[in-house]
Amino acid sequence: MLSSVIVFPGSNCDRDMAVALEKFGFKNSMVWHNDTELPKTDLIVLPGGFSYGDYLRCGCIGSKSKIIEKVIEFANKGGLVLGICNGFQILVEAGLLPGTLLRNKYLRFICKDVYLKIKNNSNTFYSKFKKDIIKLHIAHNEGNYFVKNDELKKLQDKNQIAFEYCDINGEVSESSNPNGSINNIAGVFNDNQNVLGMMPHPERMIDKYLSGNDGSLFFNNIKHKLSI
Amino acid sequence: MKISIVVTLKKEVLDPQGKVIQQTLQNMGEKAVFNVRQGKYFELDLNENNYEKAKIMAEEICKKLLANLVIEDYKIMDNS
Amino acid sequence: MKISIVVTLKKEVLDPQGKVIQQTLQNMGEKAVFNVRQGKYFELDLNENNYEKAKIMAEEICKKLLANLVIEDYKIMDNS
Amino acid sequence: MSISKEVVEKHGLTQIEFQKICELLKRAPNLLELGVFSAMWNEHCSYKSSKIHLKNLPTKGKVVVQGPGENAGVIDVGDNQAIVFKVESHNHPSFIEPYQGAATGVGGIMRDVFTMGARPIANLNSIHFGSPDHSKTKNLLNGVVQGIGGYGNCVGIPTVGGETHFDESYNGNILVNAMTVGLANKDKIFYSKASGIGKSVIYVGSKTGRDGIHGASMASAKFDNKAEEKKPTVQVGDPFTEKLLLEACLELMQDDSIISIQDMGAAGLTSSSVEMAAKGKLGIELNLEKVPCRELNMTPYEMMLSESQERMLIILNSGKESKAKKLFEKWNLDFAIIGKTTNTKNLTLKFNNKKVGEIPIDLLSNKAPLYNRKWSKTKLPKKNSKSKNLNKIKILDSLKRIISHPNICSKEWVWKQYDHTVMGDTIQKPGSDSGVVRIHKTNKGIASTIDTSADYCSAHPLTGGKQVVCESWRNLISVGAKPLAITNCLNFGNPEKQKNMGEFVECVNGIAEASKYLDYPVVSGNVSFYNETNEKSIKPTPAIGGVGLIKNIDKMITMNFKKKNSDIYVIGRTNGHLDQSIFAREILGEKKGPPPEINLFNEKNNGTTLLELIDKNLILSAHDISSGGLLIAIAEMCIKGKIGALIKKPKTLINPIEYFFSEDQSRYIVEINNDNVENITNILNKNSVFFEKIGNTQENNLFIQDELDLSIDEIEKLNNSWFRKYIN
Ligand SMILES: Nc1ncnc2c1ncn2[C@@H]1O[C@H](COP(=O)(O)OP(=O)(O)O)[C@@H](O)[C@H]1O
Ligand SMILES: [Mg+2]
Repeated sequence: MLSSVIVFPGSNCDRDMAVALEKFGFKNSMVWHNDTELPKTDLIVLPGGFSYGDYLRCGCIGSKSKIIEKVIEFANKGGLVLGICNGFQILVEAGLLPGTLLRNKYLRFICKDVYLKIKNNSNTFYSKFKKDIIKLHIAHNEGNYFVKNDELKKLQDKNQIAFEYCDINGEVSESSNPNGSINNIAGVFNDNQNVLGMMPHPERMIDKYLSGNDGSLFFNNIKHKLSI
Repeated sequence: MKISIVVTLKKEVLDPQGKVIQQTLQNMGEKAVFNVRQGKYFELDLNENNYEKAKIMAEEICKKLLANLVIEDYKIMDNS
Repeated sequence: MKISIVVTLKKEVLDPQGKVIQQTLQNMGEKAVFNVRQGKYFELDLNENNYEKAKIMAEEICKKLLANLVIEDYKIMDNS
Repeated sequence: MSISKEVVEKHGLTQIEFQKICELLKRAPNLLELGVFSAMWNEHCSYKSSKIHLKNLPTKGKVVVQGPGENAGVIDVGDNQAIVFKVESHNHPSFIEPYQGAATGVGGIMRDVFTMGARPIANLNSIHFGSPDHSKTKNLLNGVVQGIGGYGNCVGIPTVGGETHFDESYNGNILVNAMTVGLANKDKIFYSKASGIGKSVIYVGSKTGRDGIHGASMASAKFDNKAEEKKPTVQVGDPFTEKLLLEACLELMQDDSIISIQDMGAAGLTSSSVEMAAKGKLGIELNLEKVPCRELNMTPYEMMLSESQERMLIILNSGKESKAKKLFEKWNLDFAIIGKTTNTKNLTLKFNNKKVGEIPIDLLSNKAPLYNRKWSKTKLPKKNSKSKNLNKIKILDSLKRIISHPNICSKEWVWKQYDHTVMGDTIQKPGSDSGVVRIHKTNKGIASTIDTSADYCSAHPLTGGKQVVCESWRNLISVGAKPLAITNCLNFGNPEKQKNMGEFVECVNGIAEASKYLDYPVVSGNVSFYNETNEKSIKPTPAIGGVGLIKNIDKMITMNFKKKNSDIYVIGRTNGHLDQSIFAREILGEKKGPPPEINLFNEKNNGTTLLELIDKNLILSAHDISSGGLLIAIAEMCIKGKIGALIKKPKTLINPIEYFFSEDQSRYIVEINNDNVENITNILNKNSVFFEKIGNTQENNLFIQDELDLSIDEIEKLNNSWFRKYIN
C-alpha cells in the first residue's frame, strides 16, 4: 500500500504522519510542495502544521502550491485524499471540500484530547470502527468549521459529515464543542466521499505511551478499506 | 503606486474578535462603542501608475488570494 | 456613527505576513506587485454623531487598546 | 565626528569605560566602533558584573559534553545521543510588547539550540507577572501566553512544561524565561569557534532591518515610566521563517560544510562575528554592503547593531559555498557571503570597499570590563514565634483557599494554548512534575522542568538558591528520571545596588553548593539584571531548568493516583516549617521568617532512594511536595487520578496545620501497592530514609476525620477555575 505525504514549507506534522503511516504498513513517500508530479500512490495525506506560517489565512497560501493541481486531479479521479488540521484547511481553500475554518470561538489555540462521534460508517476511508466514539487530539487555532445553512443541509443529506465533537458518553452539545464549529462538525467528506478533512490528529494517538491509542483504529480502518 | 484594500467578514459571519474588543472597551469604560468589526488591511505597491488599471489588478488579486469570498468581502480604497 | 481605523506595523518593523503574500503573488504571476504590507482594520459603531468628537474618541481607543505604539501606527479614516 | 558625553551615555557606557576604550584602541573610536563596543561591553554580552561569581558554579561532570560558554549546554544521554539545552530571558521586551516579546524569546532560545546541530524536542517557559489585580497584569498574561504559543506552535515544537507565578514585585517588570531542549548526535555537535583563514563567512535567514537596534543595551537598562515611549526596540517574530531556517540548517549539517555556526541573537551581527573570531583566535572581515537588508540606505552602524530575528552566521569550508547557497534558496531564505576569516585578529568592517571600522577582537572580548561589585549579605531571618493561634484555623478552609490560589491552582488554561503533543513523542504532558518526551524511535525518555522560588530567595538568597536546585531535582525524580544537569536564568535587580548584588551572589552560591552536592552540574545559563522599575526591584528569581533521563519509559511514573485501596506514604520528614509558605502568606498574612531549611544529604538520599524504588517497579505514583505542602500535594494526586484519599492526622505532637501545610523540603508522596509494603520499607530503612504512612486511596472523596470530606470533583473545580474567572 502506497501513501504520499505532501510537505509544505511550515508543515510540522509531516514526520509524525509518515511515522504513523509506516507503522500501519504503508510505504510512504514525502512529496515536496513544489514538485509537479505525484509518485504512484493509493492515498495522499496533507499533514498538519502551519504551511506558510498560516499567514493571510490558514491553508490559503499552501493551496496555491504547484502540487495541489495534481492533488485535485487525483481526487477528481476518485483517489483518496486525507487532510489533517492544516491539511483540512488547505483542502478547503483549494475547493476540494466545502466550507471554511474560522478562528476558534474563544480566540485561543486549543490543544487537548477530544471525543468524536463517528457519523459516517460507509465511506471509502473507513468501514467499521469497533467503537462509535473515539478519543483523538486537537491542536489548532482555526478549527471553527463554518458553512452556510443550505450547504450544511446538503452535507447532512449526503452523509458528508465524518465526525462530530462529543463528550465521553457521545453527547453532542455546546459544551463538548471546543472551537465553535457549526453543529460540532470535526471533519467532512466531499461529495464522493474520497476526500476527507478533519481537525483532530489521529497520528498523535498511535501507541500506549501517548495519551490514547484510538488513532490506531483510524489508520487500521483506512488500511483495511484500501486492501479490499 | 500604492493601493489600499480592506477585507472584512461578511455581515452574516460571526466576528468573535470584534466582539471581544467591544466587550473589552465596555469594561474599560468606553460605553459609547456599541459594535466593533475587525478586518484586514493591505497596502500593495504596484508597478502601475494609472489608478484605474491598478484598481483592476487589485480586484483580481483580492479574488485570487486576499479574500475568501465564501466569508469575506473586499473593498479597494480610493486613491488619496 | 461608524468610524474606520487602520492599524499598521511601523515602517521599520518586519511584516512577515506581507512578505509571504508578496512572494506568493510573485509565484502566481503577479509580477507588478513589489511590496505588500498587512495591517488591521476596525470598524467601530459609536453613539456619537459628531465626526470630530467621534474621531477624538477613536484616537483614545487606538492608544488604549487597538494599537501598540511601540510597533504600530494607527490612522483614523475620513468620514465617508 | 567626535563622540560627546551624551553619545557615550546613550550607548550605555560609563565615561570611565569610554576612556578605557580610548586607551585600549590608542585613539577615540568612531561612532560605528563605539556601537560595537557598547554591544560587546554590555552586561548582556560581557557578563561584567556576574562573571566572577558564575565561576563558582560546578560545570563539569560525567555526562557533560559542553558546559557554559557555547550557545547551549550539551550532555551525553548514551547511544551516541546528546541533549542540548538552555534557558534565556526576554523580560524587558515582553513588558513593552507582550506578544512579540515572548514570541521572539522563544525563537531566540530555539536558535541557540539548533545552532549546535540539535533538533528541538521540547520547550518550557517560566513566566512571572505582577499581582493579578494590577491594571496591566491581565493584558500581559494574555499577550505572553499567546506569544509563546504563537511561536512554538507554529515551529512545531511541543511545549511540555513551565511555571506561572504572580507577585506584586513583578508589577513593573514581568519575567519571561524560555527554555529549549534539543536532541543531537553526540559526535555531530556544532560549535561557534571559527578556524581556518580565508574561509567564507555567510549570512543566512531573514533580512536585516532597523528593528531592535540597541536591544542588548535595553535588556540591561532599568525601566522608568518613559520606557514605553522608546523607539521600536521590540522585534516582530517570524516563526515561519524560523521553521525554514531550522530545517535548512539541520540539512546543511548533514555533511561537512560547516566549520562553525552562531545565531545572531542579542547584539546581532556584532556579537556573532566577534564571538566566532574570538573563540578561534582569528580575525574577521565583513563587507557590510553584502548584508541582505530589508530597508534602503541602511548604515553599517545599523547593520552591526540590528537585532532582526531569524538570522544565522556560518563559517563554511572552502568550496561549499554554492551547495549551501542552493540549499538555502530551496528553503526560500536569504544567503550572502559577507566576509572572510583573517589572520589579523581584528574585526575589520568594510562598506563598499572602504574600511569603516577596525577593532582588535581581543578588546571586545577578553578586555571587556569585569567588575567585582560591592554586595551585602542577607542575614537568616528569625523564625516567627508559634504564638499564632493555629487552632482557630480550619484545615478545610485553608485547603480550599490554597488549592484555588493563582500560584497553586492548575495552569491548564495556560498550557492548553501550547501545542504540547506535536512531534508525537510527548509521554508526560504539562501539569505534571516534569514534562517527558520520548527520544524518537527509542524507549528512552527525556524529562525536563523549570522552577523558581522567589519567596524563598528573597527571604534568604543562599537557602533559596539551594532550594530551587533541589526543587528541580525532585521534579525529575518524581517522574522516574535520573537528574543529569541544569541550565539557569538568573533574574535579578540592579547589580549596582549592594542589596541586589548580594542577592545575586548568594543565590549563585546556593545554586553552586546544591548542584555540586547533587552532582547536577550547570551546563548553560543566562543572567538578566536591571529588573527594576522606578527603583523598585523584583524579588531575586533565579530559574533552574533541569533535564533528566528515563532509560526505559516503561518505568516512567506519573503523579495521578492509580487505584483505590493503595497505601499512601510520605518520604522525608515533616517538621512543620510554616514561615515563607503559601499558608503563612495567604492564611496568616505573615511574610517574614526564614525559608525552610535545605539538608542536602537528605535531599540526595531521599531522591536516590525513591529512584531505586521506582526502578524496582515498587511505586504506583509519585509527586514531590512543594509549595502548599503535604495536603496540597495529595489533593493534586487525587484530582489527576480522579481518586480520593483517606488521610490520617499525625500521631506525633505536631500541630495538624503545621503538618499539612508546612513546606519542609526533600519530601515526596508515593502511592504503593500494599503487597509491596515490606519490600519498600526494607529499602527505605536500609538507606535510613525517614518515611511514614499517611493514609489510603479510596473512592471519590478526600477525607480527614473531623476535618474534611470533599469530593474530588469539588476540589478539582476549586483548582481549575481561577484562570477562566480571571480572564473573563
Ligand atoms: N507557563 C507554563 N507553561 C507550561 N506548563 C506550565 C506553565 N505553568 C505551569 N505549567 C504546568 O503546570 C505544572 C504545575 O506547575 P507548578 O505548580 O509550578 O509545579 P511544580 O510545583 O511541580 O514545579 C508544571 O509542572 C507545568 O507542567
Ligand atoms: Mg513538582
